[in-house]
Order: sequence, then C-alpha cells, then structure tokens
Amino acid sequence: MSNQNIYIPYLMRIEKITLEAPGVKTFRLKFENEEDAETFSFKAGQFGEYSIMGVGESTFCIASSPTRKGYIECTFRQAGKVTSALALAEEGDVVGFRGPYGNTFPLDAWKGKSLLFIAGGIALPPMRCVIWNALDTRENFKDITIVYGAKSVDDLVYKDELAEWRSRPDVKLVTTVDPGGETPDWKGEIGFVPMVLEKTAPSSENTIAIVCGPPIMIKFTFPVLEKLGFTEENIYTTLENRMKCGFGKCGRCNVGEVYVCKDGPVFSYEQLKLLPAEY
Amino acid sequence: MQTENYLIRKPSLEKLFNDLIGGGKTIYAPKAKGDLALFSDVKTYSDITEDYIVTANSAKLVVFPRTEKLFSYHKSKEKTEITDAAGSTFPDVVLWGTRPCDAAAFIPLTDTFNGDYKDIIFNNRRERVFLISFSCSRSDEYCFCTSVNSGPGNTSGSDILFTKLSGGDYLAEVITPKGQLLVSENSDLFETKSEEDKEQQLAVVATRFNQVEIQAKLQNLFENPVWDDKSRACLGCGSCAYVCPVCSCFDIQDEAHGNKGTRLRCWDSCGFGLFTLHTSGHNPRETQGARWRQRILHKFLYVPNKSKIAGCVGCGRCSRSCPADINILDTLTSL
Amino acid sequence: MTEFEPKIIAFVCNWCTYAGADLTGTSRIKYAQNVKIIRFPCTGRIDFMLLLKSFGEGADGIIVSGCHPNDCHYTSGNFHARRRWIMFRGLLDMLGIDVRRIQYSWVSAAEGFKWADIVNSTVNTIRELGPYTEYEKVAGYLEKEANQ
Amino acid sequence: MSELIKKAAALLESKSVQVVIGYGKGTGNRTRTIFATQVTECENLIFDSRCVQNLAVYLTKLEIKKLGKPAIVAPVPVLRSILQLAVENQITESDLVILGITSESELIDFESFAAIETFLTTHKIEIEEKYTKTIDAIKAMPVAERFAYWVKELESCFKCYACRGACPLCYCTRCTVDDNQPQWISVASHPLGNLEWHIMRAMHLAGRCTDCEACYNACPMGIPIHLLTKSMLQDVADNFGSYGPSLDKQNTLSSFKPDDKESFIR
Repeated sequence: MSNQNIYIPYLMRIEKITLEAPGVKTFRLKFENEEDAETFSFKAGQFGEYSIMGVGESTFCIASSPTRKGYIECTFRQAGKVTSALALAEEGDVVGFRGPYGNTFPLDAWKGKSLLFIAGGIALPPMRCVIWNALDTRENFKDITIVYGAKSVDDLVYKDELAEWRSRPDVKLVTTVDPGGETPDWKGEIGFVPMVLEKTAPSSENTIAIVCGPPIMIKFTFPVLEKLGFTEENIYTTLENRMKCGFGKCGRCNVGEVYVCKDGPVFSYEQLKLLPAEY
Repeated sequence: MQTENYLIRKPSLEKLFNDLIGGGKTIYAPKAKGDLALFSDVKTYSDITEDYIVTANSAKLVVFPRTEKLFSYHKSKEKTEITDAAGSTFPDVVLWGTRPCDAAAFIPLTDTFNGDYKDIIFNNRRERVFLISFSCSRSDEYCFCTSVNSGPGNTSGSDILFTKLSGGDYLAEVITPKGQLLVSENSDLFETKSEEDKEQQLAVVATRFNQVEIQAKLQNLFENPVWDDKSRACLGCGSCAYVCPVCSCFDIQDEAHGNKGTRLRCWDSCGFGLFTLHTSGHNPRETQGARWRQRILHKFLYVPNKSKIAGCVGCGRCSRSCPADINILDTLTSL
Repeated sequence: MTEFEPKIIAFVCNWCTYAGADLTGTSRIKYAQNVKIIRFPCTGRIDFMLLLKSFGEGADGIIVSGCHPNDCHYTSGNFHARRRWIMFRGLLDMLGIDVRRIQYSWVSAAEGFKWADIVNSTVNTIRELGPYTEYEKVAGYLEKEANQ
Repeated sequence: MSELIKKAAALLESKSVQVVIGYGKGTGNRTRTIFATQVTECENLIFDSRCVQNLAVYLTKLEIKKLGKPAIVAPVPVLRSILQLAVENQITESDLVILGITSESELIDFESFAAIETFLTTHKIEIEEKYTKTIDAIKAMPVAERFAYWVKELESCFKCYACRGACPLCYCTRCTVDDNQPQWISVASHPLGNLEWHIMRAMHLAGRCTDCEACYNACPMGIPIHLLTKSMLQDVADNFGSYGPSLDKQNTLSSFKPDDKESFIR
C-alpha cells in the first residue's frame, strides 16, 4: 500500500438505491474492479469517503455488515454539497470510495455479553453495521436489544429491517418517535429516546451499550445509562466530526490529542470523558 | 553523518546558483516585494535579496503547495478514468536562503505527511528538495527559535548551511549526504576549512520561554480565560496558518470542467469558522477563542506529546503577518 | 486550421430580449449561430459572477441584454442592472479583462432585427479579437500544470 | 492622550458602556486593539499616527458584541466606516459611543450619526495623487499587459481572507466565497480562483468602500488590492457624481436614477 496515492478512490458502481426516509437514501455499491472486491475488507464501525467526481467527498460510515461480502452499503441524508450530488445519482452510476478508515467496535471483546443499541434518527446506519454483524454471529452474544427513535414515523430508516428485527425472537426492538411525529396506526413508543430508554430499563448486567445519535440525544442518554448501572467503559459511541482526509492529516477532526478519523470514530464513554468537548 | 566544514567565497555563491540553474533546478529564493521578501521562483541571481530576517511566506510551498492536484478524472457514460497525480514529474527544487527555522520546519511537516498513511505526493516533492540555508545575523522581537530547540545557526533540516563570515565569505556546513554530493560536484567552489568561527556571526535570539514548561502548563489549561482574552482582536482570517512553515491542515476539493476535472488539495486553517462546521449547523469550535486555543494547543501540546518536538519553529511569521497584531509569543509567555 | 468560431453566451431577460430573440426566429431573420441563450427573469437578476463563470468555462464573448429603460417588467430591475454594469465594466477594465468581449444591449420584444444585429456584430467583434486565450490560460491552469 | 483615557474611564465608570475599543501598544512599533472593560485598562489607550487599523470592523463581530455596549476610538477613517455601517443599518446610534478623533488628533464628540456626516463633509475621501498616478499608469497599459499585471499581482494571494477579515464592511455572516451550493468561487487558491475572488470582493464593495485601506494593510503578501477599490471609487464619482457615505442616500448599487448615463449599452 505504501507506494500508492492514498487519495485515489476505488470506483464503485451503484447497484441499488433505496429511499429510506424523506431525503435519506441507501446505496449498495459494488467494486468496478474485481480484484479490489476481493482484497477489500473492513470491520464494523469503520467509515469511508464517498465522492462524486467533480463535486467532492463526503464522510459516512459503512452501513452494511462485514459479514455480507461483495458489496458495501452507505446511508446518507441529503444535506450539503456532496450529499446533494449523491442524491441525484442513479443506479448504474459510478461513485468514488476511499476507505475503510478508523477504528472498530471491539466485537471480539464483547463475545458472551449482551448488547444494547441506542440510536436516534440518521444515526442508525453506523449501528446497523454492528447490529447485522452481531446477528450474523448471533451465537457469540446473549440478549440483543435495540432502542431506536426518530422525529417522525416517516423519518425512521431501514423500515423493512426494523420489521425483520421485530419479528425475530432473538432481538428485542423498541422504536419510538418524538411527540407529534406519530401516525394514527403507530404502534411503537412516543417520546424522546432517553426517556424511552429509561422506561424500557434494559439490564446493565454483562451488557455493552452502544449509543449513536445527535449530540443532544447523546447528552441526555449517558446519564440514563449510568442510572441503569452501565459503567463508563461499557458505553460506546461513534463520533462524527467533520472530516476530509480520513487518516489524520487534514486536521479538522482533531479533538485534543486524537484525530476522530484515525483514533476513532469509536470511543468508549470512558475515553470520551478524557477528551475536551470539541465534538 | 558528521557535519563537514568548507569555505565558499562570496563570488562563488553566484556561480553555484548559476550552476544549479544550468543543471535544470528550480530555485526558490527570497525576492523583494515592497517591504517584504517572498520565496519566489528565481531565475537570476541578482533577483535574490539578502535583506530579510525571514520571508513573509514560508518555504513549505515547495513540498505542500497552496493548491495541488491529487488526481484528475475523465468521465464518460461507460467509464470513469482516473489519472494519478503522484505519477507526474515533480521538479527538482533548490530552496536557497531558507533560515534555520525554515529548514527545521521540514521535520514536523514530514512527520505529518508520513506515519501510518504515507503521502507519496508529499514525499515525491520532499525527496526532490535541496535546502541551502543561510544562518541569521539579524533577528527581531518576533523571533523565538531558541525557545523551541532551534537557533540562528541550527543545522537541522538543511542540506547545507551558509554562515556569512566577517570577511564577507561564507562558512559552508555540509550536513547531509545530499549536501556532500553537491559539494563534490562543485568542488572548485568549496575550499576546505576546519576551524569553526561561526557563533560570533550569529544573531542573538533570547530564550523567551521553556517549551517543556509550556507543554506541562497547557495540559490543564483547556478551560481558561486566556484564550478569549488573547484572541479578542482576531479577525478570523487564515494568514497565521498560511504563513506558518509547519501548519499543514488542508481541504480536499473538486474542480470540474464538463466531464473532466481534478481533485485537489488546498490549504485550510483552524482559524476559519467553517473549518469544523458540520452540515447540521453544529460547530465544535464555535468561537474565535476556541480556534486560537486549538492553534496553540496543537502546536505546543498535542504535537510535542506525540513526537517530542513542537509544531512550531519560532520563526514569528504568524505574529508578523497578523493584521490585528495577535502575537503568539505574547500568548505563550502570559500563560 | 478551421476558422475560429466564437463561443458566445447571452444572458437575456425573459420579458424583452428573449421574446425579441423569439421574434427574430419567427420572422425568419438569419443570424449567427454562435450564441447560447440563457434566460433570466430580469437583467437585475444577472449576477456578475455568471459573466465571470462564462469566461472561466471558455466563452469568448458575452451578450447581456434586457428591456429598454422604463420598460422593465419589474419597474426598475434594468435600472439597477445598468448601475451594476457601469461599475462592473469599470472594474474589469482596470483588471485588463477585455470589455470589448461583453456587449450590453436593450432589445425589446418587438426588436427582432435588432437582436440579429446585436448577435451578428458581437460575433464579428469577437471574431476579430480572436479566442480569449489570456483568460483561458488562467482558467485552464490546473489542467496544464501538475505542480502548484 | 490623557483626555482620551479620562473620557474612556469615565464612560466605563458610569457604566454608560461596557467596553472601550481603542488602540494600545502592540509588538515593537505596532499598535494592537484594546478591549477595555475595566477602568484601569483605559490607561493603556494610546493614539498617534501608527493607529491605522480600522476598529469599526469590531462593531459587527459576534465575539465583541457579546461584551456589551461599546465606546469606540474613531479617527476619520473609522468615522467613515461607522457612517457607512449606519447607512447599511448595521449599527444604531444608541448602541455605541463614539470617541471621535480629528485629523489634528483632537477629541470630538458626536451626538448622532448625522453629526458624523456633517463633520465628514469637511473631511471628504480623497484619493492621494500617488494612487491616482498608479491607477492611471495601469489603465494606460495595453489590455493584455494590464491583465498580465494583475494575474501576476494576484498570483501570490493564498486566500487567507485577511482582506475580508480586516474590512469593516465585510460583515456578512456567510460570504459568497464560502458558499458551496453553488460553488461560485474555487476554494483553492490558483490564478482563476484568486482573480474571481478579488473581483467579487471589489464588486461587493462597489459604492460602499470608504477607502480606509484596511484590506491592503492586512494583506500578508502585500498585494495592492486597494487599487481596485480606489479605481472603483473614481468610477463612482465619474458616473454618479460623488462618493462617501450619506445617511439620506442609498448605496450606489442599491439605488438608481432613470437618467443614469453610460456609453456602452446598445
């Protein structure tokens, strides 16, 4: 790898586009070059730089599980310059992908434990990668609980997969929408994620909590987890600072002594507490 | 390697310059522009100015240009083709007239672009750069190289260091094998000289602070009024970062013309509010004070904690160029 | 060598010049085909950056045209535009961007002949001036130079 | 300037203002802006010929606004900027106290923006002869040579935006150059991007610039960008009569006359 230009992306063809929610799309991407597909590997929690030639690069996680080979998936909300251009791409178009970058969720170390996933809004994608990875190696884990909330029913992403998880006996799924975001036939919870979490009151015994969501949700979720008996080293999250390069050079994701792109994006609450609050 | 000392007569400098130009080298040297001296592509020896403490711009531009191609692409309905810019021919550059601080800056700069991920575009450029530095006989109130482990006659980073002697000739300290090669190729210009009488020719730069102490202090200074106080006059421009020989934050941008285009890297600065702004509107570094803190902490805490040396070489450019006279020494010495 | 064909971008207002150009067509008046017309609601809406972008993307000449003074559909859009053009033209001239390459005009919906004349004379002027290589050199910098 | 110090201290003492923005001693022979919030800090205020930074730039900065109501030390160039900011409704009379300083270094009080305007009628913006000569010389070059001159001058620009940061009239919270949908101007610094940036900057100051030269003074690379705005000031005078801010007049490009004259529209 050392003789290669680290800024050159893989060329990926968009195989499938799924509209997840208003403004939110999932791309299934396949390598243009067969060799790349074979040599490429990643782990749960890693991210990449997705690009449209002539527009630029944008950072998001790999939303598919490393246990599903041959393709990667990403889910993004149309918001800025690059995601707006990505949103206009069609099936069959070629996009760029650099990665995988960053550290991973320590799934190996979590063997034999229960997992509690807490996600809000568009933050389910980074979690989905871990969820499927855990479900595909279900025997390694005890209880799996997912608490997922969004602004409204419409804003919930991966609706088919939510249905699938709900129907599985080995997963406990709690979905919630913000007050006012429900529809007449909504059967899930109504309320913000931290409150629903408190109400659900999952056991903290031998359990790892993985939290991902907007800063405000994270802020109110940590105290609830602590109340439920989770210790700092058993709470994990993934940060989303603004990034450009993905490997600790361009400087913008620098928080204290870490580069979120290289030393993160996965941090335990214990590690997070040592960082200045610049994320 | 062991530093070897030679003597080079004043007229031979011009000969050396012309030989290098004749040999196809691109030479960047200080050229006067109004009151400033700027590292510029120089073809004629007489265009070089000697009247400068440091140049206004920094020498990093030869290894880390303000804008450079990472690759170019060509898109068609069937295919997207990428042309790697790392494969292009990079010029053989001689930096002529760098100061010891400029040369020292190449060390942290090279560190940043290497490590786990090696930036071969940077390395390709770096390998082709030859540094002919000149010791400082003058300094001003902005200089503080001696506080960051350097000095007016420091050799690190340079291939050859010239020091003007009292008679007008120059002491040539040859520091690297690359430098030795140049000497052997131009052996008629270099005379053997063993005794070293360099110190008395050098500028006196007082030590203004102890870097290790500063580093220790900064460890617990994240929340402190000093950051807002010292940056109050900040205008939020990027001149401090852009003239800094060590600052290497960058942006990656695409530029398209029809179905062709370029992905390029260009300078960026932590002083800009947009640097860390998320698309959502959330900004981890909301105020100019937080940005100034990042600049200081990065150079004097985060970098030295990792690699022992500071992310600053004490050239004072940032303070000189600041339109609001925000002085880095002033901040550091008031901690 | 084939003869130089000027590339000209025309920024025109919807209410007068665009209709005027339409009339040129329906009246079967022949005119040079070098012009790509971009329709705007009003000349007041034509940002000077668009003119710069045209040169940056390879235009050799530009036409900016709208309603005659006092005829603006929005009362005063063209008056504002006129002031902006006066200032912009002065600045471009100071910078050495050839102001002969930008033709401003008032063409009403009834002036089909005038539109043809504006286009033809602009094409002739640009043909004489030749391709805008000075600007192209500046704009094509990245493609040519790998370094810096 | 003991009178200035006394006055500033009195304003803070009486809590008429929360901060005094003025000049103090800087590095070497330079001056540095002081934001005095305590009476004792006022002792550091100075005023002399070195005090050239345009302090009006701080009146619209978020970080400074947070400090509370300001008094501002305002020599003539700063007064012009204040008046222009007033014309553009960026500041109001009751929100600041002006410690005016005449060209003879005399303190002068201004009860209202209108008083500033009256004062400035005797201190009109005048483009110095050395500049008019340079501008004339540039304009006398053949067009291609002139273009080459500017491309070369602007080549050293690395887009640090110090010119924008130092300009009291560049107060937009989001500058056009920072917009990326669409990307009007390249983020990167190269000949085209630099040219477009400086044209845009000058155009957005057309008819607003008060010729304080803060942009030029701020430029770390010494690019004579003030020649562009000065040349535009001449254009304003030539085409629309006069320049300089006036409370009962809108900005040149925000207004028009049906009989504005030009010679180039067919």
